[in-house]
Amino acid sequence: MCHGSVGLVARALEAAGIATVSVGVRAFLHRFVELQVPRAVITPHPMGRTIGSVDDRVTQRRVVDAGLSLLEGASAPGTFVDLATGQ
Amino acid sequence: MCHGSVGLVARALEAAGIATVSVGVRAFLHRFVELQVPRAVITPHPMGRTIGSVDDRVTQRRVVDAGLSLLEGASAPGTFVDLATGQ
Amino acid sequence: MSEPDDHDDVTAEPISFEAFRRSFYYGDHADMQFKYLARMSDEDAADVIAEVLQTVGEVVDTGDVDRLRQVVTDAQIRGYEPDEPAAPTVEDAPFTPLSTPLVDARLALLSAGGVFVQGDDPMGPDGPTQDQALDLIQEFLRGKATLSEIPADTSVDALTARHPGYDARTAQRDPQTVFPLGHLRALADEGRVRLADTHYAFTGATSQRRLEKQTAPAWAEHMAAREVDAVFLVAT
Amino acid sequence: MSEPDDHDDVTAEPISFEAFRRSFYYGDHADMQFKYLARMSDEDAADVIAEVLQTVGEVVDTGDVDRLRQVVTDAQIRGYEPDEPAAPTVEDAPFTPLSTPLVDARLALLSAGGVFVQGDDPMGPDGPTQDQALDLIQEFLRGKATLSEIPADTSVDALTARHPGYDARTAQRDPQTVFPLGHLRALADEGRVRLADTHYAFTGATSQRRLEKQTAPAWAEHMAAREVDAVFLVAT
Repeated sequence: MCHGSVGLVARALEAAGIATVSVGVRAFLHRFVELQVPRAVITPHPMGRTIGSVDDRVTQRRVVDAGLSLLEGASAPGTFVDLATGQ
Repeated sequence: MCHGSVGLVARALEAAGIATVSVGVRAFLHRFVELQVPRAVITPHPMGRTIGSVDDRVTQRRVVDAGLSLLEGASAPGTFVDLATGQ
Repeated sequence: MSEPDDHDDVTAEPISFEAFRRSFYYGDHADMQFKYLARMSDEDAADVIAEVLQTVGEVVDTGDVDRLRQVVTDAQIRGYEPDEPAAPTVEDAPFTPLSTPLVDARLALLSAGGVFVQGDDPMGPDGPTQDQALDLIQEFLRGKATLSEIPADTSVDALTARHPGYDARTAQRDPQTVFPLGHLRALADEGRVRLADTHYAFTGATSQRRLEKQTAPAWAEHMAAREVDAVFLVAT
Repeated sequence: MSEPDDHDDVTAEPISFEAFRRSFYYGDHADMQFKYLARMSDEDAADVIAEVLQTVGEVVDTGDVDRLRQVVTDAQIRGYEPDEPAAPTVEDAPFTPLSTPLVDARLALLSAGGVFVQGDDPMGPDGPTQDQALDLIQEFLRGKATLSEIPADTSVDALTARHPGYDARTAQRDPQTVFPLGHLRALADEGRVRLADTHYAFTGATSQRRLEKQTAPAWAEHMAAREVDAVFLVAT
């Protein structure tokens, strides 16, 4: 649901000339694929802890860093970074 | 099952002139009551961790201390110390 | 009332496993971490529950919460696995390259996690609690999403969250689990990014049609008017 | 083969909740921490499972393993609660006062936790593993208990455990959870107690009748002959 909502918002923003990166969890990766989210970071976390566990500042920061890098680095739509597998 | 077995062994030992203290967990307190275990320490632990959690040396020691004190102090059968409630 | 038979006990009605697993989906045992049990087969749901319980027994001994987290996560992945391999359901893929270096781009954070500033509830001063929100899931799913505005200098401690689709108690414990504003501020201080004055959140459990046709385009227009160059989106 | 009807799916048979909860008792989902689900009502078992899962979601956030342990313990207490208040089922209560001060008494440890010295398996060199023991529960319950002898100076690390009635993996992780020999040795070093040369363990899942009539009296005789004055018993 929420991953679908984020996908729809990402699409609207991109269409309006705003670059986006979307962070989601592995369980809902398929929603990002379905909506052709332009740039996505997939995290290996349980739902509701997309950026990282409660008070786990190190992991949270790593995910945010990955998102910013992808925003800079992606040159084509559908660029997904899966932090679970390190791809 | 095991609390019943300990109760039976405690009874046999007492009958043979050996003083006993039995340590068991709250979930099986009723087995000790049924078998009129002479002296018992009841711990607030999950089954299989009667004395204390894995590597929790402080709690384990406290339970062992309680058992020895009861062995010394009990003057009548059916003396139960419940470490959950501090009785 | 009814005649008891071999399969019927007058004092306690047997329950089906299906009814049990469905009760996690906004039922008697509503649980946002495990609501997907409702959509699994009986057999798979039974195995998931048994595996989590098995892990509970281990973690009580080992204290290894990471292991518990991993099993919960893997179970969710299995629970939400689509019947068929994921494939696009839309035909186009809008894409705007970042127009300027990130350090010069105006970046906004936008989370679907139902985050808002305490005392500034987008549903008003009498907005529902997290528990009440679960009971309102159908209203949320038919409703229109509201955008919470969160000033860039808001303390993370001043934030809270409510969401009928996931367990927002997590975000109440630590908003940065779904709204990493503190991290973005730290990165801005380090000169890595430039932040917009306002950041945003909404409740992702909302009418998808209305979001697509009306709300999301309006938000995009609003942000474009504020010269936002890039948005960091967080799904929950 | 059979004709599918409204309640029948040819690809997957629905399961009853009763079958599910019974599967924790030496069935497909055998789990010594939760085997009591088999003896609860459907409703109570459903509530216990839901409460544990709810706690799992919290503990994944809080890391509070003590809370998980408490919920597991409380659920066991509820699960094993007797139908009627506990009352003696035996008529006498044999009682031997400690004859000498504890510091002079010869104390032996005797655990029902299936502990033994690695390499000295009471069931022989090809004794079953913990997993195999679960499958042998009926044989254990009909069988005669064997006493493992454990010298007083045995290192705790040299011990292991197997038991078809509880999850002996806990005692494999730390034998002192059910066999506090190290603590007793420390107390002996401090001058609080005097230890016997040999300590003991057996597998409490055993024929109760045979234990009562034959085995326990024989053990008592054996220990009396070794001039044991007091025994510290541990149930599991």
